[in-house]
Amino acid sequence: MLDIATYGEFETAWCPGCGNHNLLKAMKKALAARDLAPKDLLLVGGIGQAAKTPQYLKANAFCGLHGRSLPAATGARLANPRLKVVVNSGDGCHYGEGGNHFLAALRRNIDLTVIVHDNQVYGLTKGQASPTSLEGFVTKTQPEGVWAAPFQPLAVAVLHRVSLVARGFTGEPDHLAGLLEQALAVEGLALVDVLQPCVSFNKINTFKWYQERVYHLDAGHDPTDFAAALAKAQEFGQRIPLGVIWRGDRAPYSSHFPPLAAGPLYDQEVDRAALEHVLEKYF
Amino acid sequence: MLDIATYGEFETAWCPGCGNHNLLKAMKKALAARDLAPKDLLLVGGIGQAAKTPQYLKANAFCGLHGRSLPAATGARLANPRLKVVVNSGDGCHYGEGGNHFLAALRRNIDLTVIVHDNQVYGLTKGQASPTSLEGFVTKTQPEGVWAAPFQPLAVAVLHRVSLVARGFTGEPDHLAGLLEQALAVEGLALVDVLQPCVSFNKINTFKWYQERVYHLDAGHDPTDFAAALAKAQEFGQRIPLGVIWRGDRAPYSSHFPPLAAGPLYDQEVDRAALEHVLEKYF
Amino acid sequence: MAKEALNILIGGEAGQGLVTIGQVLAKVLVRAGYFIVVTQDYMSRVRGGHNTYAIRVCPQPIHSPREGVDLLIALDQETLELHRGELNPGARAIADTGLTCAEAACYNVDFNAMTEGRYVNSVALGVAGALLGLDLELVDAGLKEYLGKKKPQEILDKNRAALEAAYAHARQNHPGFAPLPPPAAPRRRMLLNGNEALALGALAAGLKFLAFYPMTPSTSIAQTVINHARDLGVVVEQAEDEIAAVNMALGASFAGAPAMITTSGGGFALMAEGVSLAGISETPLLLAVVQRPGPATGLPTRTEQADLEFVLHAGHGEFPRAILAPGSVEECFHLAARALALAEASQGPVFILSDQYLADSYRAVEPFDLAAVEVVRAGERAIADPENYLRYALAADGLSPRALPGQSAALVKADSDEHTPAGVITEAAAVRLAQQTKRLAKYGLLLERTLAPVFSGPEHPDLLLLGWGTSQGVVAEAAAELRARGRQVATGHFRQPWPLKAEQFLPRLRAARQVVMVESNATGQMARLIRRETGFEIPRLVLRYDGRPLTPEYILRALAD
Amino acid sequence: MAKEALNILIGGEAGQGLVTIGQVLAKVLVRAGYFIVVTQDYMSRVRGGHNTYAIRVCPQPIHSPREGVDLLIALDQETLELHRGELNPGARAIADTGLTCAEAACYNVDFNAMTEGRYVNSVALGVAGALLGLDLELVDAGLKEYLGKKKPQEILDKNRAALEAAYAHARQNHPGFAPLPPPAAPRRRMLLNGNEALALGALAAGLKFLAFYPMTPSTSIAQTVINHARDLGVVVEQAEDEIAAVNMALGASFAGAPAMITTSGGGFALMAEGVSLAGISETPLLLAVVQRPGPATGLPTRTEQADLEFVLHAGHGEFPRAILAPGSVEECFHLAARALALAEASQGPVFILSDQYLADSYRAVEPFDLAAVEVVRAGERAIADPENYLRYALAADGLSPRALPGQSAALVKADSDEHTPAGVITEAAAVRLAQQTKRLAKYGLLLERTLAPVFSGPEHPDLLLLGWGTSQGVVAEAAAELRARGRQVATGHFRQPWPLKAEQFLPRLRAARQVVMVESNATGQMARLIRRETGFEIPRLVLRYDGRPLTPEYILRALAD
Ligand SMILES: Cc1ncc(C[n+]2csc(CCOP(=O)(O)OP(=O)(O)O)c2C)c(N)n1
Ligand SMILES: Cc1ncc(C[n+]2csc(CCOP(=O)(O)OP(=O)(O)O)c2C)c(N)n1
Ligand code: SF4
Ligand code: SF4
Ligand SMILES: [Mg+2]
Ligand SMILES: [Mg+2]
Repeated sequence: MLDIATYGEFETAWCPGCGNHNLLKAMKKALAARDLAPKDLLLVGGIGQAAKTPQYLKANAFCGLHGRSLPAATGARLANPRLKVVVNSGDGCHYGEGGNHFLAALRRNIDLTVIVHDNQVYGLTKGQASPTSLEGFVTKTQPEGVWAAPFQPLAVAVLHRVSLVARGFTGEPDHLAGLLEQALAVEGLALVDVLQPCVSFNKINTFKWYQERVYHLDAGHDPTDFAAALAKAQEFGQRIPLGVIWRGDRAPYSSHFPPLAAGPLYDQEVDRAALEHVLEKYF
Repeated sequence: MLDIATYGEFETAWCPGCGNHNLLKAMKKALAARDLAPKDLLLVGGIGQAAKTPQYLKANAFCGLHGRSLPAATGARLANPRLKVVVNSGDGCHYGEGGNHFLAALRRNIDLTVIVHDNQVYGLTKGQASPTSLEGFVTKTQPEGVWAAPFQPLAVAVLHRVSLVARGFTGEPDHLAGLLEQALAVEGLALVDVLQPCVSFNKINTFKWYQERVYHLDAGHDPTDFAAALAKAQEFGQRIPLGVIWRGDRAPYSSHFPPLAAGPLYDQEVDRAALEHVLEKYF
Repeated sequence: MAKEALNILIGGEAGQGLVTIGQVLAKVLVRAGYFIVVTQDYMSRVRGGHNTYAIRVCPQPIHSPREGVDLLIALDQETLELHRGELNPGARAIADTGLTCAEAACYNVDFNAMTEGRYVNSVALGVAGALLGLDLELVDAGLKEYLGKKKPQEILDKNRAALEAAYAHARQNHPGFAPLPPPAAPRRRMLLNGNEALALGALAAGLKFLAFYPMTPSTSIAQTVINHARDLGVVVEQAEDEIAAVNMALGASFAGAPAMITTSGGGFALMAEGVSLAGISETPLLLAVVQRPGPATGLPTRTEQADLEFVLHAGHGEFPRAILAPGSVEECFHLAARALALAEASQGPVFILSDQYLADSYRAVEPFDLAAVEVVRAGERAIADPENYLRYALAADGLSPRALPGQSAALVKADSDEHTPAGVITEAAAVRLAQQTKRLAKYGLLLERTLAPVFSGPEHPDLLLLGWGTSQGVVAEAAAELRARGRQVATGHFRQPWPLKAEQFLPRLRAARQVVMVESNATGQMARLIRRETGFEIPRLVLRYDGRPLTPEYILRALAD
Repeated sequence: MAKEALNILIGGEAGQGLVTIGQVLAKVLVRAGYFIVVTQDYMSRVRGGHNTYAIRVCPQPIHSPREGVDLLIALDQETLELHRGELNPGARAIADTGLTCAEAACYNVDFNAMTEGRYVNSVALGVAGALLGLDLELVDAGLKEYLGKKKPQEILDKNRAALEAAYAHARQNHPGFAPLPPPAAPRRRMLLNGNEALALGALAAGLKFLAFYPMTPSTSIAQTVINHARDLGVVVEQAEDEIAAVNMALGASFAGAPAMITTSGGGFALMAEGVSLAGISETPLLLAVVQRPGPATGLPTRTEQADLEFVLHAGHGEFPRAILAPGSVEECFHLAARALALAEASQGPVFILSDQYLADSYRAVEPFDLAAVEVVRAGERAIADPENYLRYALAADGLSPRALPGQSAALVKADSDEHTPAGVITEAAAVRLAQQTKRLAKYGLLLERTLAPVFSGPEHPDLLLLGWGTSQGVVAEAAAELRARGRQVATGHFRQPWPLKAEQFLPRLRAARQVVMVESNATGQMARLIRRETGFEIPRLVLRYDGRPLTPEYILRALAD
């Protein structure tokens, strides 16, 4: 167990009161509990408020494009199996711009810890609807309210039987840290969708709104029971379950690539004999 | 009821024996049954073998980019509410390159008839795995078999409660025509995923393979029962259900746009008084 | 530099309300008959950090920001520290008593005392209004209007009380600040920024469909259209991503709705394939690209002009396009309207290239002459022989008849593959050749309609200062300064970087003793383009690429080097 | 044109097996010691239509296809109709008895009789082998090898029997076709097309990661890497789309795997944002873009060189890049290897620009000198002071030390936003300026290493024929023809269109009486680029944009106009 100070302390650009502050704290706790040294950790983000998270932790980081954190993380993971790759981005980044990569990542069950800061709104661009905004959600940009149905990330993830699907809440940072710790322990894809109130732009799904609705999944919920998990994954209304919703047993994607058994690709020299053998086939 | 000759007869570029031939016939039958005149019909396709379909029907057509048929169709539908917009593309186009648009279209419940020619392979580019290829499916490009889990389009569509979700099979063209007719009758998004054997590149999921597995949903299945529909939508193994899996009652997306009540946008002049009134606000 | 003009700088953290102060002040100044140029400098965050809102104000027309500060409204200590060095002689800083304000120039007001510490912005506004010599009624009305939409009457009253107390206080303890000279002949003018004007121009020309994905600094174009969508019958859709946005707009345009997308460089990068589709399918499309500094996410809220070459060449394959680059808020309006019409006329993609500086720069704008705006009518409505209609019939000028699907019996097939005149896929070499030649012929139409650069000053100057797009005003003011110093200076403003018609500008370039191109980028893209098209090498460039807007001072310093 | 060379054209429907015949014949010819140039012309469909596989064969080295047909192997009637007009004097057509073959030149063989109507391709191969005077053993072995991987022994035997029967039959009824002259000194050469060579070049240089989305005509690069991935320890991933592909490759490269993507114009259009990210994050990336005619889907299986300007400017913002454009199959190998190393050396995006013609063109290739290939080693492995490591430390040459994450205690932060030397987001103008200046300094390194165009022929020619990329051989052969006619002709081949170093070519351009640029596009993009960079206007262009490859004859006809 490392000291959480390992990951440093940085000034953030987040609003006071933003759920991201607690999320960051929970992350540090979970990383420390999992003994993940900064050197072995790669944090990947897209663009958005959530995606600034890797800026605020001492670790390796690849802060890429809006919506494209998952492919970048996938590439890094498939190039160096020793890195623990953790992805932080928002609901817009993961489920909007990056929706296709989200689906593909689920299908692959690629070994990533995917943390979605789900504030049901576009924070950094100042308050447009996001894919998880509820129907009727009014913004400056959607003055008559959102007409599309919210995306159901957890249910879609369960459907594709990734390694772990969970929901956390920044209002319960210790519980969240526990979830993240479990997610970090998993091989394959672990999705943690975190209810993260945006105090500046989401005046509906506030801290209080979530608090009134969340409850903890208890021992009565078996996360390996697919039907139960699929049902819980869809629950988002008067009651919202927190906890590990689903645990799957598909192999992590990286396990299929023979070269990765030999460690990071950067350590693997070109095998001249093999190359000559390959060229021989063309004569 | 129109004559199916209304839609013309064209030479196709499809392989002999390809499931697409029957799909095209079924489409003509369904269109004729729905009395849809070519002039009022807009066919939209992406790129792929499936996406050539609009080339083979007398109607308006917008043959756009690989994976981008849904946004183009959405734009056209939101510009002219009198057009019946039908989208034909492959599993690669809709669920691969276009996956994000597929999700967004479901969320919107945009008024489109979406026909997916699902051959579980990339046909036009000669046999790479597609998002619906089954695990272990071997191709030249995936010589060790597909490692990702297949995408579950029907279940995801049911989850988001679009207007209609159905599965057809080109081996049963009359049944398929009936499904398409029902899909065309729907307002909102109707998704018809059609098992369409690719005789050239899919030697696993052949006509025979499908034939041995398909069965018809009967009166015992209530397509308005969400749980039943979600379960049926996931069934794809020894048995594969054909028929209407789900019927939802969300409003079609176009119904939310006031200007569309007045007909096609091209008929709507700029309201000079309104414009002056708008400019007045800036003084 | 012009004596009568004054620079007001409001600084503080994001979320402290400096935009409120700035917006109200700007509105009041315009209503009072002044000319203004606003420059907004903000960080990519929602709260905290350090943002500024600068208003240059003058009784005479002005066209660019200037460096230096005459009136500093500091909402926090950091503002005082950061902008201390910019204070002009005679400048005053307004700050709360809580802030340490060492300068003699500083005018400390006890914000808290005046307003229970709550309506600080109204206090600042009151003090500023008084110092500038603005009419209290006007300031009162401006604040009320701004807050009025969102706040209850009680809050409005409290704000008004705070404002009036502050105004009175400042009048009494007049801190020796010379008020603004009175404006010339007060006229009714609009307060508009570049993005608002761009949106309004497109709307005036008949925009009916907009698809977008939020991206600073383009979002306010979409927001402006949204604000008026109901009144003007426009369909607006926030897309799931930029690829969807451009393809939706193409679908809508194909179906007859004059259509636009709005984005910035990174979002535009995702639209390149769609632009190419507009090219081969010959679908009209207006693309408003509001530049910010790259590469990639770069400086998301700052300004740059580094996407000219990208926009000019975006999309695979070859097809004609036009690029318009407004130099003022007025031009944003007029060029957007023109661009929408040009897209329809050329059946293809047309760009408006702006940038964050102009996007967010408020100005006093003369009322538009709506009668002069060409309203777009999509497609040809009377197809002679609909049975035999050919969407891509060959035509020497490149313009095939554009029918709209469903509008007549003519069936319309648009195609991304190479196609026959009927719009059916072909692989025949001869048909390809004919269709590609036809499409490229539209370059002629675009060239014919290309807007000449605007030159001013002597034909044979000592120095010809060139710029394109948003730098127009800055270049003009820099030239004016140089002229005031006795130099023979002319200016040239490229408001349509593409296509370029050499005869419209080459003689002027040749006639100057020295030619300098001013660009907000690091490599001189416009200069390079001119050389490509004419062989003329512009020997000297003034470039800025730190994300901050060009200023006349910056240009003069660079020239002095 | 060279007398000893022969053009073989195999035509038929997709799916009839013409590629099998072509591939086996090509292999046999190369093994027999001949030089070949293959041109593949196929439709965007899987069955039916009309495709051809053309082999130009010669005992001496050759570098381009030629028009005309000497030996036509027609698998269907359409082939006979379509290519009738192309037959050279003395040509022969081989066709089944079922096909009407009016010409005297026609040699009808009863394919069915010989093979139960099943192994038609083996019959055609047998006849062709006999007519060309190829050794039966070699042909037998070639066929067996080709089919061997997929077919059971029984089928192999039947094919062999059919082949031998046909060979014997053709020997007996010799239809008066002069066999190939014997090859010079037979040497072991490889049979490779452009895409295979490109893949092998990258692999030889240490490629460790490839992400791609299928797209003709680029897919066979990825396929070649896949075929050898297990043997060479390469991670290959078929991405969900091109955006994913480029971002995966960037992630992998950041983590230390020399990485490549493969695509064509339309797929590349989706990668522009990723290219920009490579620029600001300073991540090495090799992008192999195999061109086909656009705009949009265009002619998906044909050839064009119209994406040069797009690739040069793709991505928002400004950052250095290099573009290499191979002119032969050998150059595909060498430039791919060089490009991978250059990406690492410059910490940014480097392009290989090829096209369908070269991608699918098989040639006889001399064995590669693997010892001469620079093997890429990613990153700096010994970071002096890891605690204080700065990924983006300022450096005059633009090259900050590149550590790899996890490889040492140095923590590596890569960033898409503008950043400090430590890789942390910044909005400071001075830091931005320094970082952008640093990045752009890498242009110097690229310029220093840029490959000079290859000139041949007299210094002061009457005519200088220029080309870039894949047209090298065609231009060379056109020049040879002109020289044979007594003209003073030189050629110049731009194998690296960017960056351009004027001193490497401008003197040669100036020294020629006439300069002509040959390009497979409609607007003369390379000529335009040369003018942009040097002011030199190339007065005459030979352009082809019907999707078909350039030929020496095409050039000569155009010059004669
Ligand atoms: C290609 C592209 N499109 C748009 C943007 C602008 N953009 C930045 S962040 C963001 C949305 C952020 O929302 P979310 O992902 O939910 O993160 P949050 O700020 O709410 O944490 C957008 C649209 C961008 N940077 N790049
Ligand atoms: C942007 C882009 N990427 C890739 C391609 C190449 N491409 C054409 S069709 C296709 C896949 C076709 O598969 P599917 O959609 O399943 O249709 P099918 O041919 O099987 O009917 C691909 C990858 C393209 N045209 N455009
Ligand atoms: S805008 Fe919302 S999400 Fe962003 S930092 Fe502020 S509170 Fe948090
Ligand atoms: S390749 Fe497959 S999908 Fe395409 S036409 Fe042939 S059989 Fe049909
Ligand atoms: Mg969000
Ligand atoms: Mg398919």
